[in-house]
Amino acid sequence: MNKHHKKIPWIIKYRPRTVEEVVNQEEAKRLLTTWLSAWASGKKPAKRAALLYGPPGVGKTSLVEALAREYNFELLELNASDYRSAYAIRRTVGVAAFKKALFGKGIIILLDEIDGVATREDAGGLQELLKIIPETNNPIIMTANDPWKDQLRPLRDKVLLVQFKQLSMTQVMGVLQRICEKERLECEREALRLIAQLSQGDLRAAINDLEAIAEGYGKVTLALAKAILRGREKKSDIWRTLNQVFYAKAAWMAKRAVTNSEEDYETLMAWINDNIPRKYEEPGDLYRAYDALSRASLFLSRAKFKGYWSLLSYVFDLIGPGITYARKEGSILKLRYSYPERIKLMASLREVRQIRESLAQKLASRLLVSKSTVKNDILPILQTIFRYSKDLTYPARLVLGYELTKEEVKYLAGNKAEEIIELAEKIKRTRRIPREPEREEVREAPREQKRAPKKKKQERKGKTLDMFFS
Amino acid sequence: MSTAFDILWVEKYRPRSLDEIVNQEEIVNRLKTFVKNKNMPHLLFAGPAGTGKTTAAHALAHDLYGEYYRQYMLELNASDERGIGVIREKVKEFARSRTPPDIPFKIILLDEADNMTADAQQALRRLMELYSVSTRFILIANYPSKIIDPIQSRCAFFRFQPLKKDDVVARLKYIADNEGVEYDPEALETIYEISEGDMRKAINVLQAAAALGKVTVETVFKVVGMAKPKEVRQMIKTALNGDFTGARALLRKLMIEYGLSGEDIVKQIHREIFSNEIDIPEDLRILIADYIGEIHFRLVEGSDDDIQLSALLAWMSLVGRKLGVSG
Amino acid sequence: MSTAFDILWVEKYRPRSLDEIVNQEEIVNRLKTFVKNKNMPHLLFAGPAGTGKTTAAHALAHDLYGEYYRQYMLELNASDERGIGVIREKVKEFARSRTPPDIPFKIILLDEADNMTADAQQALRRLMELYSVSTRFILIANYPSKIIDPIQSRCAFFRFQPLKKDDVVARLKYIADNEGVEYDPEALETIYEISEGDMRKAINVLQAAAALGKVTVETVFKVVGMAKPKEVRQMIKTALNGDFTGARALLRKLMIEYGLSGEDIVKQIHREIFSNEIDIPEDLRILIADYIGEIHFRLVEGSDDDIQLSALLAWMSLVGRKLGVSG
Amino acid sequence: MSTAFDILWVEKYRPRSLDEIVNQEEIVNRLKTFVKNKNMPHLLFAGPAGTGKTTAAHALAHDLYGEYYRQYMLELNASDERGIGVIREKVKEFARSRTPPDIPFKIILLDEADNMTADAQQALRRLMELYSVSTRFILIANYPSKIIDPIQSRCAFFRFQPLKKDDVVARLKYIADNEGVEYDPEALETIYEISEGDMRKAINVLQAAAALGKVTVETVFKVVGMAKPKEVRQMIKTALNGDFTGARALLRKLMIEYGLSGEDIVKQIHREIFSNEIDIPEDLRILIADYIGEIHFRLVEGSDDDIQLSALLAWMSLVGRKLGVSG
Amino acid sequence: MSTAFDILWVEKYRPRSLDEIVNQEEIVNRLKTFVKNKNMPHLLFAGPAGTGKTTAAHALAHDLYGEYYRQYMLELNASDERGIGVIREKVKEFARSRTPPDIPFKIILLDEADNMTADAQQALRRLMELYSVSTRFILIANYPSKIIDPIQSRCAFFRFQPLKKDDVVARLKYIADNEGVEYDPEALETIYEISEGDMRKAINVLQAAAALGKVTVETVFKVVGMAKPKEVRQMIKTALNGDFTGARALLRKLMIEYGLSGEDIVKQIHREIFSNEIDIPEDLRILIADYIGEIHFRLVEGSDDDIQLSALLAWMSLVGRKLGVSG
Repeated sequence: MNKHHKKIPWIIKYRPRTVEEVVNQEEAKRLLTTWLSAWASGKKPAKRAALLYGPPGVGKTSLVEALAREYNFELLELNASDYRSAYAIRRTVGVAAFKKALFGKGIIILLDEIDGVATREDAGGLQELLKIIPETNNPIIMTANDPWKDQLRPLRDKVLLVQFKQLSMTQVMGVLQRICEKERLECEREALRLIAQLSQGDLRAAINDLEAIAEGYGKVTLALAKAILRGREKKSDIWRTLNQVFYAKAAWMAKRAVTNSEEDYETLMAWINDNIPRKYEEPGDLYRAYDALSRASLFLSRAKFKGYWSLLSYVFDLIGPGITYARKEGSILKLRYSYPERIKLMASLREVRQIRESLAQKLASRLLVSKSTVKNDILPILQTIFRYSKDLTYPARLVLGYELTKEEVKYLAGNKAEEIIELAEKIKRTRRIPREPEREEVREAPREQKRAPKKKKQERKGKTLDMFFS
Repeated sequence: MSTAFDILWVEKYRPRSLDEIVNQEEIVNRLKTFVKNKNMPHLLFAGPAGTGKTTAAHALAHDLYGEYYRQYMLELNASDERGIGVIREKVKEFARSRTPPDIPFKIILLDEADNMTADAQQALRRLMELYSVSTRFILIANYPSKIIDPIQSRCAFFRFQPLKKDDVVARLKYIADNEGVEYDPEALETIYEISEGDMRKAINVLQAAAALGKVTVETVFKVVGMAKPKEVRQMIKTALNGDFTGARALLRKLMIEYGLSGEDIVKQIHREIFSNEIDIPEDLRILIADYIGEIHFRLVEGSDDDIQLSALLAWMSLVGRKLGVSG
Repeated sequence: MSTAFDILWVEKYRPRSLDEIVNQEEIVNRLKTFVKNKNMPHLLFAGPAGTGKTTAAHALAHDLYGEYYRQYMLELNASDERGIGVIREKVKEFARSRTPPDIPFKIILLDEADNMTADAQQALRRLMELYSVSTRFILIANYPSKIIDPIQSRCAFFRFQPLKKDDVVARLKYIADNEGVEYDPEALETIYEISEGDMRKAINVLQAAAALGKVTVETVFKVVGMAKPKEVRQMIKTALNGDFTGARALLRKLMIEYGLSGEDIVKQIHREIFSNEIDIPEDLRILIADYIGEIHFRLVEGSDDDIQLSALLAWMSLVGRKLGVSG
Repeated sequence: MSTAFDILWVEKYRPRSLDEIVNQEEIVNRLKTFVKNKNMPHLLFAGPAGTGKTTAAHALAHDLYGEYYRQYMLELNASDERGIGVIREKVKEFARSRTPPDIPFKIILLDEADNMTADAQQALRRLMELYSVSTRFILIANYPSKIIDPIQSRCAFFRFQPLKKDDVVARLKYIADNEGVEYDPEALETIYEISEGDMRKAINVLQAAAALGKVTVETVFKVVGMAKPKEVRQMIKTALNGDFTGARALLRKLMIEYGLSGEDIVKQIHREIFSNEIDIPEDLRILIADYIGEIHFRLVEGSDDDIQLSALLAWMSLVGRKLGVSG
Repeated sequence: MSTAFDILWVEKYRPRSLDEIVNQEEIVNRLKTFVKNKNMPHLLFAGPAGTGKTTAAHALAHDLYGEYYRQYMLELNASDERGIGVIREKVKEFARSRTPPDIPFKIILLDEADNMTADAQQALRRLMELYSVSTRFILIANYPSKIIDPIQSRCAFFRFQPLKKDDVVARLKYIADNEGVEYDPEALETIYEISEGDMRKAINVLQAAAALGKVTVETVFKVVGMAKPKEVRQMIKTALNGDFTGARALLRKLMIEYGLSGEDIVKQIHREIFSNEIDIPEDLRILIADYIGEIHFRLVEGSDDDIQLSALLAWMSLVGRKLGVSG
């Protein structure tokens, strides 16, 4: 038994068992504990599902497991290796949501990696989940790396969002240190520092690396770590690549640098894009560099969208030597490379585009125009009304008229958003809203929306009963 | 104004029945005959944006089937639906659905039909034939020349004209009075000029201007200016001053705050370059327009927004500096 | 009511027998020999659209088999039928069907044969061999060069010439008179110009214009979705005078009032550049024709109409100014 | 009458045995050794179209198995047969069939093997291994570089060269005489030029031209759907003289009278630019060849024939004027 | 005789155990520790094609489980169906199957894991944890960056380096000697150059060349379907010297004599442009490469080989003349 136990990978062996042991997620712990104690005391919270999000390896799943133990819940786990089609969700989650636990206070339904629900193979799964959430008698918890994925949009409004932070290097090191002690391993502090640094806050990756070195050599030294972990040196790799491009002595050197780079093409181009002005200064140099990059991007899109992968080679010509030899006039600047803003901003970019999309959808069916007309003609007007109206009750009333979400109001109103939302809530509270508002004006759309939930409810009841009898 | 809700005036004042449509008389009359006869051929509505094509289609359906007409009308948008396959499925299903009590056909409304490829239109033609017993198609297009001949020859053709000044101004007046909005009469004419006969646009501008207070020529222009992100012009100026980094910071702001796509931004730059409000020498304008054409082409081919716009800005700072423009 | 939309004049006035075909004499004579001999090889009809290829094939079949010829002729459209597999099935089945009493073969008419891939044509060649005892193929193509050699070498070749102005105008007159349509004689010539020797197109335009009332030059341009040449020339002249802003205003008018797409307008500019009505120095014409090629290509690739046409006008004003043209 | 169109001369005059093949001597000699040894490895025949690859394969089989060789040879066309699955089935079945009395293997002939995807070729490789005891594969390809390494390394490689002028002309003469066809000797040379060493194409053109009567240079150009080189050269010269309008008139004539597509004409211009019949300074030739590449691409992408060819002529007049050529 | 063509040398000379692998020493040493400890984490093998990744995985399994290791290793290839469903099914089933007697886990080998969709990788990631007690995954990828982070963080990472020239040449020598193949030492170096450190490709080329007789530089280029670099460079130099007609003559020779396709030639020109043998300024290389890319794109879009390559050479002569380059 003991021998066998030893063969369990460390990432499982050392996974946190108690809430205490989950490192550095105090805010997330607080939110989740409050939410779960409500369930435990029999009061269902307003949002009956929670979505835990954050980078990989920061303890999302572990925390749920620990909480379940601590609060005495059963745990039902579904992950990406299970089918999650509409049918599968109905059969598993649908049943569990209305079941009484045999032991303990209830069942936590854990849907791991909800962003991994496949669009085709798991068709309808998310929709099914959306139907179950507002009705469930047991807490549903989901995890995701990227909650801004398009397919998760309808989910976001209906769940408690709990963010998990990236771990700091020191925290990762702390954990590694403890493992070394438990395994009675000889570990150099500098080696642990390197492992932690390269893991970029992914604790699981760090533990894996530690194990990879320890398993092979029985000790963990800086030299060994350096030799073995070269593959993870992403950041230093990109800096080396950039240096080789900007300071190349010959065309082939620059070309080799970009060809051998570990980064995928898009990321590499994002790095170059942001760092050209940190190295070049003369407008002519800048223009030539950007034109080369722009041509490269054109070749890449042709390669990707038309499947002409043989054209990739020209991408490398243009982002390697093409950048190097764009500099003809000025000297090279000494500024340090910066992390590409575009990558940092990707999530918020995706978020804002999605809000725009959902607004377009909402308004298009009401105004009888296409989504692109809404985006290009209507939204700017709405933004003007929301940002510059003399009397903010007016936009507030539009918020109610189109049932806009907070995200959407934020997009339309900018820094006026809070005020408008408050006003809208006040209006909603103080004035009695007629059952069928503005019958004359708003004909089909609102009525459809009103009808829909009723129908859903009936369906669901039927289904629940079926489940009990099957 | 006593209710808690408000909706956009374009929605609030949209004509519901053919009788409420105050312009395009000739078209309305032809459509009314269809209602009277309880029969109609396939229809093709063509004309510029905001001339009431979609509204007319809905009004026609309303008059044929009554208030709950939407259950007898399938609404599709060619640029929203992914491919003819999806359209075929939806049409098939719709054709099978309940028929109206009184009229022997249901209506399929296909907006932006000119955005379909020729192949897709061929397939559409076959759909029109296949379901011609129980359905009628209303196709809506901006550019009738992009509709293939075999479809055109199967449809009764209606060309919607840009609205006349008087019609638009009268409508604006009616709305303003009804909403208790103060206005300078001159301002309404300005709105017409700006909106180029697009009624929807005109009403939108009126509503936004009203939100700022009394509608004057001033506020109208102010609203139009506000509706364009001010960062665009600022970005152009910064670039032409030779400050690439500054211009790019503004570019990023546009993308992140407004969620604009690369094409959106290129179009806006283009619009600004040719507006009179920005002072650029003529030949510079042409040089820029030419490069914009190239960049737009690269964007259409699917390349990266951020990179392509950076290239455009880099080029603008280069020519700006060379020609010593001060934006 | 729907009847008005159902009978197309191109159908109504289509010649039924070879005797009724008034042009392409040499071809008609060769075809008549086949009728006389009650035998014929496979045929390949090539030539521009609307020169009567399909009509000739039907007339030939009519003269061979009599009024109910359609039971002995299988009509296929290469771009309609999905793949050679479908064609193979249909041919097989047709070959098995009843043979005509008097003639030892049936006819398979394959339209748009040049739209088939080379592979499909190879398969077709094998079909032609397989069924050569009991069937004859008539292949119709716009571009004979797209028909593979092994098929060409098996077929008797007929090249259809574009129709002459007099022939087309005479036919239009005949139809108009017969239908009791009023018309300006000038309008018929305009129809010929626009349809470039394509009889089918010419008749369709006539019918569409007639639907609007008297057929005038005005209505003709309206129904074909073209701007009046004078307005296009006006825009060209304005641009060449160096007044870009003015030219662009005219462009917007064309796009909005006539509902013309970018491609429509580019084609019309191209047409006008070569007309006698406009006085452009040869070297300017050269420059413009060259640049139009670039712009048209970008439009085909999906670039934005407004952006590309502005670029064209901007460019025209620049060279106009440089070369000091006064339009 | 119909017989004349049914038997293709390429079939009729195809060599039956290796001895009848009059060119590719080295290859024929190597193949004869296989016959003598009654053994052979897998073979890969590569080279341009019409150099006798398929013919050589058949002749080899004929010499190995005798007149009724076809029962021991399975013929597959990689682009015909849908997918490797079908090929696998057929090969399996064929491998099970009767073996030849004298030779320990049967032959599988796979035409257009370079049209198979890399994945399908991997599967093919496995088939070749599986059945290597009782079968030999002959793969035929235009471009050997498209055959994956593991297959190449299993095959003996034969590269077929384009045929020499004398060989082709002699063969055409032989056939023409045999068929009692009248011809201008010059016409046979023209056929060689046009077919670029492709014997099959050459014979097909001869047959098609013969169908029109005496074979002359004229009729040859007529059947291949090409303009007469003289007329194309005339157009080029006119353009290079700076007479754009004149050149365009000739272009319209080519397009309308000959029914040539834009691509046909571009290819012919390209061909003439390099002929000795036309005297163009090197720098001009360079400029034109570069631009032709651009124009051909635009046509391939679907741009308008007339617009693009006008652009090409415009550009030729432009450089012609600049460089002061007199054509 | 036939045997010589049936056994692929890459198979025959593939190392069976870790001890037989002569390069990638560091990696081999680490893998040997796993064998010694009878334990290992999940592994990710990354690096270019032909550096021995799959071989190493098999050798590792061989050393862990002995000769019949395949029953304890599940191999999933890119060409196998690897949708999410299949992965789920197969892995689950395999995990349930018999465990090896001595080692507490089985191995699942996923080749070309970077070709799996992100969705499939998501499914995989959890499987790796779920079955981690009884199975280990070895993922093989050319581009590790295409493996999603959560999987990377679950694996020990091994980077395979391209093989050194000496290693490859030594191996080729060993095989050639063993097979009794005659060769020029120079030819082996050429093979290394062409295969760019890809051992599998190198051995395949050796075998294919050996099939033609003695392995010489000549035969090597013949079998890979490439022109000799010297000839390509000759063509480039001629063009850059401004002698367009001369360069084109060389091009025709390459196309006809070597039977190279347009893409083959474009790729070779591209390769040579960056070689030291051609003496041109560095920035010119990039300019040319960019244009080559454009030409290459046009070719894959279906434009004509001859026309496009002529355009490329024309353009090169043009810049050569302008810049007074002498190649």
